[in-house]
Amino acid sequence: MIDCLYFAWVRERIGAPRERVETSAATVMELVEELRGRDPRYGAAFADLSALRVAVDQELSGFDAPLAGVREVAFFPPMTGG
Amino acid sequence: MIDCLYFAWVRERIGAPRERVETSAATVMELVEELRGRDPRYGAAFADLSALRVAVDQELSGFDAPLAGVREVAFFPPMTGG
Amino acid sequence: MSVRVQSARFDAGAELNAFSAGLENAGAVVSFTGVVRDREAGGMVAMEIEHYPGMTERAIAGIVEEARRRWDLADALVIHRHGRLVPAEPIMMVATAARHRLAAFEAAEFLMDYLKSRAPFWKKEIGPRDAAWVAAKDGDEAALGRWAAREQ
Amino acid sequence: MSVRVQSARFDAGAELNAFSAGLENAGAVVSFTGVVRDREAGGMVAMEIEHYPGMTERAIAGIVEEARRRWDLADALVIHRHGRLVPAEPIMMVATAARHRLAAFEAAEFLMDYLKSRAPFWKKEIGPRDAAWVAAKDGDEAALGRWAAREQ
Repeated sequence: MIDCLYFAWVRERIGAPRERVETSAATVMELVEELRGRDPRYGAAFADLSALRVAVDQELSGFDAPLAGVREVAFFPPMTGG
Repeated sequence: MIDCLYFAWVRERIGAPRERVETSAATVMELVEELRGRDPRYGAAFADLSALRVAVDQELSGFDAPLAGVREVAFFPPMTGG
Repeated sequence: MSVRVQSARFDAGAELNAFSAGLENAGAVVSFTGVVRDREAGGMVAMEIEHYPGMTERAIAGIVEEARRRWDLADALVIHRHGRLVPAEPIMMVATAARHRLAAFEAAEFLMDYLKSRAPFWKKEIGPRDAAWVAAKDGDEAALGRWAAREQ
Repeated sequence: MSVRVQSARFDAGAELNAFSAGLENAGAVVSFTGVVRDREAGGMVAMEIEHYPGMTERAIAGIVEEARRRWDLADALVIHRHGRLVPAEPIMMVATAARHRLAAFEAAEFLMDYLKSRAPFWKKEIGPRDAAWVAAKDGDEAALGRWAAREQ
């Protein structure tokens, strides 16, 4: 089980700020593919991966990051703080 | 007649913050030479010209600046504001 | 070092004074304040700032830590708000203190550049009839390059 | 734009707030505050700042004018004190406001670099038994070079 978190327009497209996902995906990319297969909302949110950033257990990571032992994966657009 | 102003250690060496000087010097350098000839205090103040800055009518200038029409010449060490 | 992530409005002047009062022998204090401004198109009603609780604090702490590693800082402060803000309100603030002004300036710019692109905040501009997420600027990511180049 | 040369102490936080309150649509505000700090050798009792009335205001106005020419500033503020100051008191302050943070930061650094070497102030450090004029640093003059290089 992995907690998936969504922020900004990713959250709006998916329609929820977070959810627990039952998955055996080995990497973030596999998790993305799995979610895309579940519902068109994910397809809309993950349509352009170059416009997305991912954090694994609250650290910025790449889509190739392994998920073994991971509790939390977050998807969001490039940050606009400051 | 030119008003000569002195600041910081130049003022301390000369012993006055300002004085009116009767001179026919054509340039700042000529004025410096004239003052040097008047009293050893000027010799002490103007010993190392590379350690001095000069302002002519309140604008930073070089020692070769002409004095025609000038009202005020100031001598001081490099500035240390800020 | 102090990091605060809050929805409450803050008083930038009071924060600057409190920050400066605690310093020993730091002659140079630099502050940056980001203020909600109108959109290019005008007519902004509010700005909503979303963030990622937990990661936000962790990311900012990491950025501050990196700044302390690079510059000899007497102190540093980061305050960043989230939630609903109206135009002219302060969004965030950074303050740095050092013995020399160059370190204080550089560290403040470094903190800003990294907060902009590496701290998980997202801004949404709310107009009278529309709302849009602020897009990250290419320049913001590029700004990080000037610090990376220094590391060599 | 506001330039003040004064012997009276000022409140940097209150100045920052007053400066920010007057802004329209400038999202970025940068401030620098210079604070009296102890000498390397320690034991400083006071700092005396001498200046050149008339030229001081003229020189600062020229520096601010040049900053406005180079950057798109919404506003700028310079306050510089003279007379006798004690450790921990503010010596001077610069604030800049712009639409974008890079302009605000660069203009503030430019103002500081030029105030340091081109505004007629001289600092004297007063110890319990001695006093000495602060020497200009080679680096201060060199700092101006980075702005000259940009002009081409």
